[in-house]
Amino acid sequence: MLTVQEIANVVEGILFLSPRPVKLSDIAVNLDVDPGLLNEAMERLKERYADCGLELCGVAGGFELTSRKDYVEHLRAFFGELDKSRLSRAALETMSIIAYKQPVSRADIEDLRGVNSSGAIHSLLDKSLIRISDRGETIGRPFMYSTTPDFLRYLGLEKLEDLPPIESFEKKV
Amino acid sequence: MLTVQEIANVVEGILFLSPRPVKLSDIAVNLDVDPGLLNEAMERLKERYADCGLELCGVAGGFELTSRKDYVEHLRAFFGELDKSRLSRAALETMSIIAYKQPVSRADIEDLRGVNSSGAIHSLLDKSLIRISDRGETIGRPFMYSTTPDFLRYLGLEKLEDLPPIESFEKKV
Amino acid sequence: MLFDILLDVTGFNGSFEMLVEQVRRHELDVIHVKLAEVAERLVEAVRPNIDLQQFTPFLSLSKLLFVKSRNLLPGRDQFGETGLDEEAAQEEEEPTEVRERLLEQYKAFQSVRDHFRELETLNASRLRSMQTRTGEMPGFIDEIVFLEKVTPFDLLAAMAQIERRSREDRSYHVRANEGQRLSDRIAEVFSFILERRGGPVSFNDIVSIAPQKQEAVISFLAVIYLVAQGKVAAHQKIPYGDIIITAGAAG
Repeated sequence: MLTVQEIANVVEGILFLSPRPVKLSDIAVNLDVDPGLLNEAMERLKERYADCGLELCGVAGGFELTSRKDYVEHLRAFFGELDKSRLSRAALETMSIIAYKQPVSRADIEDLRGVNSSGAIHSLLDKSLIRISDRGETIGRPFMYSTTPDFLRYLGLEKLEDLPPIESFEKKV
Repeated sequence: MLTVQEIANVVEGILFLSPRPVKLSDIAVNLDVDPGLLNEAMERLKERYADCGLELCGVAGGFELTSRKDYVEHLRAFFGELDKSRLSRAALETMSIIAYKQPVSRADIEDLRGVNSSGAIHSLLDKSLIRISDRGETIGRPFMYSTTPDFLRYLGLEKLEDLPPIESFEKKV
Repeated sequence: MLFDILLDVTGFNGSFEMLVEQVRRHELDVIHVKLAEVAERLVEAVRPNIDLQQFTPFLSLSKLLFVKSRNLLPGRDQFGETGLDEEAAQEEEEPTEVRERLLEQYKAFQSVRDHFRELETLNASRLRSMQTRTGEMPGFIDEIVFLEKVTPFDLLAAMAQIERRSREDRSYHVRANEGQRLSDRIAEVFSFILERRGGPVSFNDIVSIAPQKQEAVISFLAVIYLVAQGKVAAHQKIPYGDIIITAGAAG
């Protein structure tokens, strides 16, 4: 049997991990805990989250853990700055496709990656690592993307031909 | 100016939202907070997370919030099939050699293991646990492999120096 | 015979046959013999009358070159590993120091591997929100992972991975015995939408938090079926984006 404190800890973990609000009834059923003890545990959690960087919100018949809205500007600023100096995995993948296949359309990139890539393309355009170099000949005359001189500088390359050839990977790894 | 408590709250929000371990230096620079105050704020957070449903872990040179390991069975029960995949023996062995000998070539790894290790290297590269860090000076200019921050995170290590010296394993043999 | 040819080269004085024999018997270290000069002498001797038979010494010369190159590397024995002399190889069967050292190192790495396995297991019980929250991050946190210091090699590795991934079979086959699951799912999805007073309902709401491929596919097929029957309308704003479902046919 779980103690009230243990129940509170498990619920805290569930709320931390869940992308959506969680219903107490779902927790009670799934973990087989007494609803009375669960309510007690929720009271402890509410107290714990009364005044900190996160908020325990009751929404849509459930509970959800979010960052506290008072700090949203600081959080935006932090992640915005981080984004300026870093690449995301999606951006890296998109950049390698553009580097090796340029000029290439967004549809071709998405075909290869298998996921929507508009966010990554925007972020690379913002960083001036890629540019719209042309319009394709296919239906809709899509934008074609190529790398920029900033791209070469970013990777410390003199010219595009200095990129390690793709065949070298299969041969050497 | 943010107070220590406000800094602690902002950091808590950042750690909650960030998909990756966060470096204190990034917080100090991006939010322009005094490193002394930031350290004080971190002490408060460590205390706050000393005994609850979440863990504040120091990994890969930064901090990360995770669920507390004691409750993993309950959390798995609630969320159903979460990815449980582990590295193969071959991949883990290859990763051990790279961790201690980096930068190291595939030939050197295969000399030690006595078997082809290309599959293991592929799978470690795909998981971002290792990266090609350079090309060697020997014949064929082979790729040289090193571990990544994700390697540290995967094993819950703060830095490479936290690995026990290789001699301690030699004695065990 | 060319084997009888007399050599006077750096590091050796005598017949070619003697040279080969002495190296084989470990009486002479081939490292100190200039084989290029030997080759020159042999070529000079062969030039006036070319006869294929006479080329056999070149085979022996090439073996000497091979032995010499091996011996320039540390920890190798003269004939032992070259196959030039099986007898000598058998006499030298004891593992070399290099082998022993490698074996010892390998054993140490096996212990490292076991240690890593323990760390892996321990660390896997700390769950990260990324395992469940994928794709649900607030818009201002760009996309999942932030990388520092990207190199051309990272680009290469990423490209190779994408190509391999795109070659993989991404199709999913619905087997005959899944027909029942599908019709159950159609009923479930439809009643779920009606429960929500006809929607709108997000596709994410009708699958579990971290759906397996099978669950996602069956649920998707159920939605498609309901659309075809004119019972619901589905709308997707951007490719790969969320699908919004409402009761009733599309207007």
